[in-house]
Amino acid sequence: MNDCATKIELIEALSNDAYRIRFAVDWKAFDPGQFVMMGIPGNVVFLRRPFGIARFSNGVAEICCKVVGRGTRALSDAKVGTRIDVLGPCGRGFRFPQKEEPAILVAGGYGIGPIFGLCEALLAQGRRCILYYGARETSHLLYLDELAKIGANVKCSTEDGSHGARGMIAELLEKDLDNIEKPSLFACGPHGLSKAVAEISRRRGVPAQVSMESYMACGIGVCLGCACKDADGNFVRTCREGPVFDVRELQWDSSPL
Amino acid sequence: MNDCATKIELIEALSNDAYRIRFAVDWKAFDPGQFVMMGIPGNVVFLRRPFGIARFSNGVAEICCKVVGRGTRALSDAKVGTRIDVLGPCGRGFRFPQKEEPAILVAGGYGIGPIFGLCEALLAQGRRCILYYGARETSHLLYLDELAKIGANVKCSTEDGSHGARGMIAELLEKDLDNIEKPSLFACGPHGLSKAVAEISRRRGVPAQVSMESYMACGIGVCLGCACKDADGNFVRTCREGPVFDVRELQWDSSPL
Amino acid sequence: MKPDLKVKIGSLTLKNPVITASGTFGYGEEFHESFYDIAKLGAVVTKGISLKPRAGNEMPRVIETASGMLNAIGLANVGLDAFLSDKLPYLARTGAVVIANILGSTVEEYAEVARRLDSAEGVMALEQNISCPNVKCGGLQFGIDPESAAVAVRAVRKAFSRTLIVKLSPQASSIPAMARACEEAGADAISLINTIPAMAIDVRTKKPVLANVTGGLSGPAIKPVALRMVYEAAGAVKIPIIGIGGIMNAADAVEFMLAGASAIQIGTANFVRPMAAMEIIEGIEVYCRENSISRVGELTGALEVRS
Amino acid sequence: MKPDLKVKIGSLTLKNPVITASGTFGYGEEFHESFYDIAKLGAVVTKGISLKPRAGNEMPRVIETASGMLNAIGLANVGLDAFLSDKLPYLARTGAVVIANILGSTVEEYAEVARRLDSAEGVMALEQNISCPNVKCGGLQFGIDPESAAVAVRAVRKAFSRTLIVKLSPQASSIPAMARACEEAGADAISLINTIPAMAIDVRTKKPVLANVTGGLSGPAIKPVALRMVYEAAGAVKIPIIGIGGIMNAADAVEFMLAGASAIQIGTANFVRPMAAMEIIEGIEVYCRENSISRVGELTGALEVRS
Ligand SMILES: Cc1cc2nc3c(=O)[nH]c(=O)nc-3n(C[C@H](O)[C@H](O)[C@H](O)COP(=O)(O)OP(=O)(O)OC[C@H]3O[C@@H](n4cnc5c(N)ncnc54)[C@H](O)[C@@H]3O)c2cc1C
Ligand SMILES: Cc1cc2nc3c(=O)[nH]c(=O)nc-3n(C[C@H](O)[C@H](O)[C@H](O)COP(=O)(O)OP(=O)(O)OC[C@H]3O[C@@H](n4cnc5c(N)ncnc54)[C@H](O)[C@@H]3O)c2cc1C
Ligand SMILES: Cc1cc2nc3c(=O)[nH]c(=O)nc-3n(C[C@H](O)[C@H](O)[C@H](O)COP(=O)(O)O)c2cc1C
Ligand SMILES: Cc1cc2nc3c(=O)[nH]c(=O)nc-3n(C[C@H](O)[C@H](O)[C@H](O)COP(=O)(O)O)c2cc1C
Ligand code: FES
Ligand code: FES
Repeated sequence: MNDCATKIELIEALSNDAYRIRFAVDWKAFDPGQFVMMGIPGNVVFLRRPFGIARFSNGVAEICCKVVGRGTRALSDAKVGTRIDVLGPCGRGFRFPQKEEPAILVAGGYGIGPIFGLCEALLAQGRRCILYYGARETSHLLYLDELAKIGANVKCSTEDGSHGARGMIAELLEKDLDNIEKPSLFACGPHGLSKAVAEISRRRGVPAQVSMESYMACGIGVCLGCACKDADGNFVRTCREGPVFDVRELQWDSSPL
Repeated sequence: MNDCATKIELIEALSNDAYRIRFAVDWKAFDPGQFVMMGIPGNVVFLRRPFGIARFSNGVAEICCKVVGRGTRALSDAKVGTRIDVLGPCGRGFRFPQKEEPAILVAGGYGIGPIFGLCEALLAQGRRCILYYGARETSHLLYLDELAKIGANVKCSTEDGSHGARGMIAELLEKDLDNIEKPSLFACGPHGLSKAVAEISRRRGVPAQVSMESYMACGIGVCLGCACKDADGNFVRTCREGPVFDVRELQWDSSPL
Repeated sequence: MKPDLKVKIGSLTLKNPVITASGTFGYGEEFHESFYDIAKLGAVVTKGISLKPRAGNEMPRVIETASGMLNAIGLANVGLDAFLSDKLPYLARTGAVVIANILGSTVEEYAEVARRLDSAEGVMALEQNISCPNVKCGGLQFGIDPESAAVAVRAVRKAFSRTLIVKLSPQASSIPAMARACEEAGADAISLINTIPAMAIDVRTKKPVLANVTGGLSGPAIKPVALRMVYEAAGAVKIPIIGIGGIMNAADAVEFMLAGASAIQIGTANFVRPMAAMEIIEGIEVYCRENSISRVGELTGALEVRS
Repeated sequence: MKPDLKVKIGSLTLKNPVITASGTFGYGEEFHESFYDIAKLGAVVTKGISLKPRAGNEMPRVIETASGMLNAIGLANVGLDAFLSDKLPYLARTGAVVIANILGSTVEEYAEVARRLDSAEGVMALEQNISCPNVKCGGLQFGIDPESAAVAVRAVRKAFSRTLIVKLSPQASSIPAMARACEEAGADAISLINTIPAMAIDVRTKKPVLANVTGGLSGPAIKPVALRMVYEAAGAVKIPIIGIGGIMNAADAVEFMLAGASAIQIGTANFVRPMAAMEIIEGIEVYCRENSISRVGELTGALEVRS
C-alpha cells in the first residue's frame, strides 16, 4: 500500500451516472476486492473517497465510479490529465476458492467493479466461474462488453426485466444454485444484496464472501470510523479486516450504513 | 448594482501573471473606478474577490486580474464557459474633472484596469488627458496596445528602466507637473503610489482622487470590514464611500493594509 | 398547497423563519436598495447598537479562513441616537420587521438602550447580544457565566415590553445552563450562536492577520458546532430558539429547524451571495412542499433521535 | 546550515516538534508498515487508552463537514492490558517516542491507568485527555471545570513519574484558567485542542447523521479556534504548549508555534494525506532555513503583536 500522486489517464462514461476512470499507480499487484482511497480533484470535499479496484494491468488501475454525491460528481467531471492522489491497494480482498469449487460471483450495480477484477483473475487462472449480475435497468449493467471479451459466463437480471431475468439477482441465483455442486459465493453490491447472499449461504450451508461498504475517513485502519459488527458483536474495521468478509464473520441483523 | 450568474467569455494572459477576463453582465453602465465582486470558480476560496472594472461595452465587462494568491490563481486558471457570479458595479468611481482641466491619470501595476476605463471614457468625451503608467519591468506594463488604439497619451516608467523612464512613476509625474496647468490627478495602484499622489496633491495644491484597496468581505457596505480612516480619523467604507476618494477625504499617516 | 411559513417568536409573528443576522446586513439600506424588498424577510436584525457610537477596531478587520471568515469589526456602530434618527425611520418605511440588536459593557448600558428602544416605534423586538467576543472590555463575562447573563437579561426585560431575544455566546461551557438562565430571567427566545473567538497568523510577517489579534469565526466551518448548540438549547428550554451559524442554503436552514430552531438567521452567507436569504425562503418552501409539510413550524424539533 | 529541530517537552527531548495526534494514528502499526519509519516523528500519541477495553459507539461514526469532519468513535480502544501486551511492544521496537493518551471516567481510573503505564517501559510520556466529548458519562466535567481538572491531574501526577501532558477541551469557557489549573496541579505541558462537540443532520431522513447524535469536529474548520486557544494558553502558563487543530501543512504548524506552541500534533491530516507528518517536518525545516532560524524553538511565541 502507498499513496501516489498520479494523473487521470482515461475517463469514460459507462452509463448516464457511472464512469470508468484509469490512472497509473506504482504498486505491482492487487487482490480483487481491494480498494483505493481517491483524493477528489478541486476542493469540493475534504476526505478521500473509497472505490473498489476493477482492473489493474501494466501499472494502470481502473475504477468504476457511480455518481451519488459531491465527491463522485467532482471525480467524474475531472478531465484526463487531472492530478489525483491515489492511496492503495487498501484492505483485504477475496480469498480464492478451492481449485475444484465453481466460483459463483454476484454483483449488484457498481459492485461489478471489484467483481470484474475477481472474474478476470479467476478466468486467467482457468477457474470455473459464473457471474450473476443484477441492476435496476439495462443501462445500469456495466462492463458487459469487457465481460464478453474475457469470456465470462454472465447471467443478468434487471428489476424491470429489460435485460435478462426480471427481478433481483439474488432470486435468480437462488433458483440456479440447486444445480450447482459445491458452489462458493463472492458478492459485491448494495447492503441488501450482501444480506441476501449471507442468508442464502446460511440456509444452504455454502461458503460466501461479501464486500462490505462503510463510510470511511482514513481507509487505512487508524480512525475506527468504518467499523462493522462481527459475529460476536465486536467491531471490526471494514477498511482493514475487510472490505471482504466471510459472511460467517459478520453479524447480519444490525442496521446497515 | 446586482448579482448576476454569468460565464467567462474570454480569458487571455497579458503577462506571466496577469489576465484579461471578460463576461457578460446585465447592468447598463459603470463609472470608471467602480469594481465587481467576483465569485471564484471551484471551491478554493470562501469569499468573493474585488476587481476594478477595466472596460464595459455592449453588456460585456472586463477585468484585469493579477495572480497574487489562491483566489486570483483559480480565477485565472478558469476556462471560457466557466460559470461565475459577478456582483457589481460596486462603490463610487472617479468624479470627472472640470471640462477645461487636463486629467492626469496615474496607474501602477494592475491599477491600469480602472485607469484604462477612465482614460477610455475621458477620451470618448474628447477630454484632455495624459496617463502616467509605471511598473516593475516592461512585461508588467499592460494594456499598452489598447491604450495606443484609443489614442491615449501614455508616459511610462519602469523600475529597471527597460521601458520609458527609469524609476517610480510618481517621480516622473512630479517632474512633468510643473509644465501642466491646472492639472487634476486620478490614481490607482499600490498603496505607496496613492500615498505619493496624495503627497504631491498636498504639496502642490492640485486636486487628486485615488482608488484605495482594502480586504473586503462583502463589497456592498454591510460588513464594515473594509474601513479606512477619513481625514477626521473616522472610519469610512472603502467599498461604499470609496474605493475612489478625494485625497483630502483621507488620513495618510495610518498604516496601509 | 402553499405551506404556511409563519412562525411565532414571543408575541411577534414573522411571515417566514428567515432573519438576517446582526452585523451582516447593516441597517438594511444596502440590501433594500440593490437586492430585494427586505419586508419579504421574516425579520431584519440590525448591526449591534450601543449607547454611544463606536468606531470599532483598526484594520485589517476581516480575513478568510477554511470555509469561513474571521471578523474583528469591534462592534462598530452609529450609536443609539443616530440609529433612532437616521437608520430606524428608513427601516420602518420599508415595512420590514425590525429586531434591534443591542450591546452593552454594563448592565446599566443594556438597560438604558433597551428603555429608549422600548419607546421607539418600529422596533418590534430586541436581540440582546451577551457575547461581544471582539471587544476587550465588553460583555464577555455575561456570555460565559449564567448568573451574570441572568442579571443583564433581567435588566433588559424590565426596560423593554415587547419581544426579547437573548443571543448566546458559543463560549459558554454549558449551553443548556445558559439558555435556562436566560429563560428564567425573562427572555422570550434564545438565538445562537454568535461567532467563535478565533485567530489567524501570517507566517510571512509573523504577525496576527487581524489588527485586533483575535476575531470571531463565522461561516460553514462553524455550522456543525452551532447545530449542536441549538439542539442542546432546544432541549433545555421551552421558549423558541433561533438558529444561527454557517447557514448557506435551505438545507442548512432545515437542519437547524429539525434540531429545534423555530427560526434561523443568515449571516456570512449575505456576503457570499447577496440573494441568499431570498433563495433560502424559497428553498424552505420547496422542502415543505416536497415533504408534505403544511406548516413550517412542524419542522421545529422534528429530528428523529433513536434512543 | 541545517536548523536544529529538537524541542523539549517536560524532561522529554523530541527530535522535531511534529507529533501524531491521538485517535488518528492507531497504535502506529499501520503507518510504520505502509508509509514511513515512525521513529522519524517527534513522537507518536496512541489512541486513548482506558482501563478496560471499549467497543465504542454504533455506526455511523464519521461524517465529513465543510473543511472538516465529525467523529463519534466513542473512545473505542483495546484497553490497558491489550495495549501493554499487544501494542506497546511493537511501538517500542520501532524506536518511536511513545506518548500514551489516557482517559478515565473517574479520577481513580485515570490514576490506575497512569500507575500501570509508569512501570511500562517504552512509554515516555502520558497525555491525559480530560475532554472525552463523545462519551456521555465520561470526562466532560473534568474538561470544563478547572477545579475538577486539577483533581484529576494531581492524581495522575502522583501516579506517573515521567512527562505528563494534559490535553484540554475547547469547551472550557476560559482556556487560561484551565491551563493554569493544570500547570499548578503538576502538568509538564498542555496540549490543545481536542475536537469541538458538534453535530450533523440529514434533512432527507430527518435523523442525526451520527448514531451517537453528536461528535467531535476536527480539521481545518477548527484551526482558527485552536490557534486562538493556543495563544491564550501560552500567555497563561510557563510550561510548554502543544498545538493541535486542523494542521494540514508546515505553514499551519509554524502558525501554531508562533502563537506559542513548542510542538504540534497532526490529526485529521493523517487521513487526508498519510505522508502529511513527514511533509510537515520537512516544511518546517525549509521555513527555518528560509527565515534564518537556527533552532526551531525560536519560533515558539515569536508572534509580533502590536500593543
Ligand atoms: C470499500 C468501498 C468500496 C467502494 N467501491 C465503490 C466503487 O467501486 N464504485 C463506486 O462508485 N462507489 C464505491 N463505493 C462508494 C463510494 O465510496 C461512495 O459512493 C462515495 O464515497 C460517495 O462520495 P460522494 O462525495 O459522492 O457522496 P456524499 O455527497 O459524501 O454522500 C452521498 C452518499 O454516499 C455515502 N458516502 C459518502 N462518503 C462515503 C465514504 N467515504 N465511504 C462510504 N460511503 C460514503 C454517504 O453516506 C451518502 O449516503 C465504495 C465504498 C466503499 C466503502
Ligand atoms: C476595490 C479593489 C479593486 C481591486 N482591483 C483589482 C484589479 O483590478 N485587479 C487585480 O488583480 N486585483 C485587484 N484588487 C486586489 C484583489 O482583490 C486581490 O489581489 C485578491 O482579492 C486576492 O485574492 P487571492 O485569493 O488571490 O489572495 P489571497 O491568497 O487571499 O491573499 C493574497 C493577498 O491578497 C490580499 N487580499 C486577499 N483577499 C483580498 C480582498 N478580498 N480584498 C483585498 N485584498 C485581498 C491579501 O491581504 C494578501 O496580501 C482589488 C482590490 C480592491 C479592494
Ligand atoms: C462581519 C460580522 C459582524 C458581526 N457583527 C455582529 C454584531 O454586531 N452583533 C451580533 O450580535 N453579532 C454579530 N455578528 C455575528 C452574526 O450575527 C452571526 O451570529 C455569526 O456570524 C454566525 O452566523 P454566520 O455563520 O451565518 O455568519 C457579526 C458577524 C460578522 C461576520
Ligand atoms: C477519528 C478521531 C479520533 C480521535 N480520538 C481521540 C482520542 O482517543 N483521544 C484524544 O485525546 N483525542 C482524540 N481525537 C482528537 C485528536 O487527537 C485532535 O485533538 C483533534 O482531531 C484536532 O486535531 P485535527 O484537527 O488535526 O484532527 C480524535 C480525533 C479524531 C478525528
Ligand atoms: S476508515 Fe479509518 S479505520 Fe477504516
Ligand atoms: S467590504 Fe463589507 S463593508 Fe466594505
